[in-house]
Order: sequence, then structure tokens, then C-alpha cells
Amino acid sequence: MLKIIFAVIGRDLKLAMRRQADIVSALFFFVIVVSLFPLGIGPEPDLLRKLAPGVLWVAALLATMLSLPRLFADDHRDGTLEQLALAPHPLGLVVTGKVIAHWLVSGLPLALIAPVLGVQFDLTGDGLFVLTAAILLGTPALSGIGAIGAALTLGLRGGGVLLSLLVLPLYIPVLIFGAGAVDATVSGLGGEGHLSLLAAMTFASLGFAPWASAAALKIALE
Amino acid sequence: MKDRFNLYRFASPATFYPLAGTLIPYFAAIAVLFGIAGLYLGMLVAPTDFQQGEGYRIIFIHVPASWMSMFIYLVMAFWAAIGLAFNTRLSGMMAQALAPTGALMAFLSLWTGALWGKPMWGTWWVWDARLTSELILLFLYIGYMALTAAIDDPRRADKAGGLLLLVGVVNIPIIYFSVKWWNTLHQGSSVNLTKSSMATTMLYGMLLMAMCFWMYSIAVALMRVRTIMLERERNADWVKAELAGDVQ
Amino acid sequence: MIYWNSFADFLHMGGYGFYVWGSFGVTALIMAVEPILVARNRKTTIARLKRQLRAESRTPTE
Amino acid sequence: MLEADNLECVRGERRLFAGLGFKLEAGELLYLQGRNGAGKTSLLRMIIGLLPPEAGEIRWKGQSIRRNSEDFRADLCYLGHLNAIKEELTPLENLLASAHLADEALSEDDALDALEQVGLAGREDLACKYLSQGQKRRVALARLVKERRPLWVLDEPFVALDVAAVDWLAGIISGHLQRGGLAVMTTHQLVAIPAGTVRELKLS
Repeated sequence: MLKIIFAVIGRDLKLAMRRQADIVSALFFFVIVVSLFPLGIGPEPDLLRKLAPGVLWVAALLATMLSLPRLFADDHRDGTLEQLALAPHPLGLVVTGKVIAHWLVSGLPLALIAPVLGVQFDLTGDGLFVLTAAILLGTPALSGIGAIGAALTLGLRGGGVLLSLLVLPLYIPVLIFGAGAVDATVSGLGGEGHLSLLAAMTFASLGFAPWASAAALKIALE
Repeated sequence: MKDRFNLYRFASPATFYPLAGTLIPYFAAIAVLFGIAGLYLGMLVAPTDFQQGEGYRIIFIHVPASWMSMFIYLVMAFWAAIGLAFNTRLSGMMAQALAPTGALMAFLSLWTGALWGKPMWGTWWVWDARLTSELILLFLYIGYMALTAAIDDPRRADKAGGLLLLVGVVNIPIIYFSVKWWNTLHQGSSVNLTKSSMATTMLYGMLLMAMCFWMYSIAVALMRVRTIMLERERNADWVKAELAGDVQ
Repeated sequence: MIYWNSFADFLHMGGYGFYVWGSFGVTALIMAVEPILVARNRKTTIARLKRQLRAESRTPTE
Repeated sequence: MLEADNLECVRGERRLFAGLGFKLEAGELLYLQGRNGAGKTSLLRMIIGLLPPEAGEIRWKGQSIRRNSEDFRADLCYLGHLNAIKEELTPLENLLASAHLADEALSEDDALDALEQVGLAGREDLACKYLSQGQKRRVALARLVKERRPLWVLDEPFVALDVAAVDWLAGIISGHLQRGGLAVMTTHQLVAIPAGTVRELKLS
């Protein structure tokens, strides 16, 4: 069971490494969107500190959306998705591997660069730490839920826009608790509760989403 | 076994189509009757609310519309589950027929909520848990309709849409509680069947209006599903026979 | 039995007329327009299917 | 080994075929024929279990392939009209990755050997995007060289191959049949397969 998951992760990571431009451009998108906000709303540190969690999280959602349409589309186009679906394993495990690989190349880099951007928004020690932890804990859920949307819109006209329409509403809980964790920490309430809820959502979506995505992929492959 | 047989019989479009045709006028008539009774009680008889003045009367459509918007989504998810489990053709058509009505109910709930909020809270929109969840529900309806519209093969559309509905149903409580936690500005639930804070006439008026909305939704959905059936089954003999006759 | 003293009172709704009638008006509009749209859609669909049926019966395919 | 009963296929609103059945034993090859749009590819997708039939059942070793799908897929090798190779990977990596994902043991030596047989010696380490269309197809076909799973399902395997390659592939398929394998394939050109019993199924 773990073998197939690791096999898929290994393959997808290798592919991503051969196509680093994609990872880098999603990351730069994140950086640029976050950096534009202070230009739009003014440089007052108090205001920026207040907006930081929300801005960073919304930008993280959008950056994730950017890479989602290709999660299955490339494999679909060249026929490897059929081969994956025909492998003698449950398709859900294959999708689990793909979701984890997607997180490693899209979510993890966001978490790594988030502290730097947090500094731009005048966040301090604790806030930065919790921001990173929240993005680290929450982005796997984004990859998981996003996989369902990517599978449902596979091969459709205007799939990218449709994907955002389907997936963004489902991202709301992650956004609320992700940004809430930083807010609570900055205001001195402590963000542990939020972080544990985020972790719960991530585990729930990693358990549930791959199987829903697998069902959607089977529908798309009929 | 016998029930099962009947279920399958009614799940066949050829049987359901004429049945729906007969039922529509009844549902429409009942909706009108309930509507008249509800409006009479709510608008003419019910006394004013001492806290909210006459503005509270918006409740007679706001609450039924909100209920229906949630209820219709649940019914669609129910049909989706049936469709995915038993591969019945009718279920996907029912879900698709209900979606626009559900979306309109969600819109009405938001619209009346805004018109209620302005005099009560002094603002058209507050980011409170229920309004926000209702807005997200509207997004979910729109997402469902956009997804099914984007897929050309009706069966794939049914299955993919059904899956989306089930994912949505799992997520709605999570979304609702997260939004509720995020902001609890709204007044507490004003309807409680055991111990109501409302005058009885108000409660009855509201329940009558809810029945009216319910019957209305069924009637419109049945009308829509009949069209979808003709369209989908256009090569079936019963549709050809139907079209050869003088259909309205 | 009836709560209102006059029709003008009823329309005025204790100062909330705009909000109350705005809500009821839009609801009534939607509930009137939706069935009309559904019925019209049904008519055009039937007309189109009839045309298709006629075209098919004239030129038997395959 | 492989049986189909009373299959019905509806695509969109067209019924492509109904009441279709066949039986295939070890060492036998089934040619699916029919003009474009007759449902050859749909039937292939039913046989590999991706498309559920409207009615009827397909059985492998007496078990429904939909119920025992993982056992069935462990015995199945499918080659579609898409190459199922990754442009970014080299031919060698492609072969190893697809074997790995299908849970097959394929040593690097075997993979290199297979690539040599399809005439890609010396290009093992070149990313597939630098290969020509014909070479990419041959990377896909190289999978068959060391393939020992009993059921092969091939969608137009001879398309866009030169004469020598057609002969070579026919040899590979007969070797498979001689080992007691089964094969189902669609094709426009009838290619003589030297070994095994050839059955034909015409879809009209």
C-alpha cells in the first residue's frame, strides 16, 4: 500500500524537478500577490499586521489553484492516467500519492517562503512561527480538496475557471482557521486550537478526498 | 420486494413523465392555497413584533426561502446518492431540475436577508454566519450548475454533478460551523418548535409560507424535469409517441 | 381579526414598507417569472424535438 | 479465460452495440473490426474495465472483472492509442516507472534490452520530448517485450509503424500467444500473426 504511494510520489516529484519553471512561477505568483497588497492599502504597520494572515492565506489559495488544473490533466493527455487507473491497486492510493506530491511541490514552498513575506507585513516572532505552521498544516487540505475539483473538471472546456468555482467555496474552512490561527496568536489568545483544527481538516481531507477524486477520475475516464 | 419493484417502476422516465404531468397542477394549486393562507395570517392578522416593528414580516419569506435553499440541496444530494448507488437515470434528472430553484431560493434568502438587515442592523450586509453560509450555498449551487452544463455527455454530467453534491453535503456542516465560529453576530435561532419565542399566529403564518414554498419548488422542479426527460430520452419510443401527439 | 386599521397603514408597514415590499415584490417576481421561463423552455424544446423527429422520419439514417 | 456476455454499449444517446458476446481461451487472439464509430474503442475500454457496460458482464477466469477488478488488473496489460509515456522522462525511466507503478519487477538490464530491441539503443538517456513520433511509439511498444501478464489489450498497435516494426511486433504478439497468453486488439490492417488461434469479431 505504501509502496504504490511512494512510487507515485517519486514519479511526480521527478517530473516536477524536470519542469521547475512551474513550481517557481506559482511561488512567484504568491510572492507578487502578497507584495501588491501593501501598495494597494498603504504602509501603516498596524493595518498591515492585521491584514497579513488573510492576505497570505488568500494568496496561498490562489497560488494553489494555479497548479491544480495540471494535477491530472497532463497524465490524462498522454495516456498515463489510464495506465495508473489500470494498475493493480485502488486508484485512491494512486491519487493519495499524487496529492502528496502536489503538496510537496506547491504547498511546502509556500510555507517555506511565508515567513519572509510575513516580515514584510511586520509580523513578529510568534506570529511568523504560527503563520508558517498554519500554512504547513493547512495546505495539504488544499491539495486534497483541490484534487476532487481537478478530477471533476478533467478534460472540460474552461476547466480552470470552473475548477476555481467548485473548489474555492470548499476552501473556506481552511482559510478561516488558517488565518484565525495567526490572528489569535497576534492578539495573544494562542493559536493552538486553530492549528489542531487545521491538522484535523488536513487528515480528514487526505483520508477522504483521494477516494472522491478517484471516483471522479473513473467517471472522467469512462 | 414489492416496494422495490414499485420504486424501479416509478424511476423509469416513461412512467414518471405522465405521473409528473398529472401532479403538477395539484402541487401548484396547493402552493397557491398555502400561499394565500400564509399571507393572510402573516400579513393581515399577525400583530406587530414589539422589538422589530413591522419589518419582521420579511421573516415570512426569508425563513421559508432559507429553509428551502438548504432542503433542496439535501434533496439533490439524496438523488445524487441514489443515482450513484443504483445508476438510475431519473435521479440525475431530478437533481438537475431542482438546482435552479434551489439557487433562486438561496438568492431570495440573501436578498430578503439584506432587506431585513438594513433596518434591523443598519447595514445591507453583515458577515454573520448564516448569511455567509447562505452565500456559500449559492456558490455551491452555481458550481453544480456550471459543472453539469460544462459536461456534454448527460450521464457523465449526472455522475460528476452527483459526486460534487455529495462532497458539498459533507462540507456544508464544516463550512457552517467554521463560519459560525468565525462570527456570531446573528440573533439566535428564532424558531424553536418546542418553545417558541414567536407569537403563534406568526409561527403558523411562517409554516404555511414554508409549505407554499415547498409545494412551489416541487411543482417547478417537476415541470423542469419533464422537459429534461424529453430532451434526454428523445430517441426512446415513448418520447416519440409523446411528440407525435399534441403535447403542451 | 385583521390587524391593520387602513390600507395605507398596510402599505406603510410601520415605516418598513420599502424593505417589506422590496422583499415580497422580488419574491413574487421570481416566483412568477421562473415558471414562465420553465414553460417557455419546455415549449422551445418540444418544438425543436418535433423538428428533429420530422427530419429523421423524412431521411431515414443509416 | 476471458468471456463476455450480452454486452450493450450506449454512448451519448446512440446504442453502439447490444447482445455482444465472445469467449477467448489461452493462446488465442481476438481481432476487433468495424468501421470508425462502430464501438471498437468502447468495447476495448469495457474489456479493460474503464467503461461499465450498459448491460451484460465480462468475466476473467470466471470472475466478473468489475467485482474482482484488482486481480483482473494484475493480469492485464493495456496499450492505448496514446503512448502513455512522459515527455520529460527518458525512455529508460519511462519503462521502469510504468513497470514500477504496475507492480511489476523489471530490471534495468531487461529494460535496456527491450529498448535495444525496438531500435532505441543509444537513446536511453535522452528525454522523450527529443524523440520523433515514431520513436515515442516504439518506447511505448517496448513495454511489451518483457511483459508477462497474460492478457494484452492493444488499441491499433500497428498504426504508424514501418514494415520491419510491424513484423517485429507481430513476432512479439505471437511469442505472447505461444506462452499461453491472450490478446485482444483493434486494427485496420490485418497483420498475420504466425502463432496462436485468431478469432475475429466484426462490429457493424
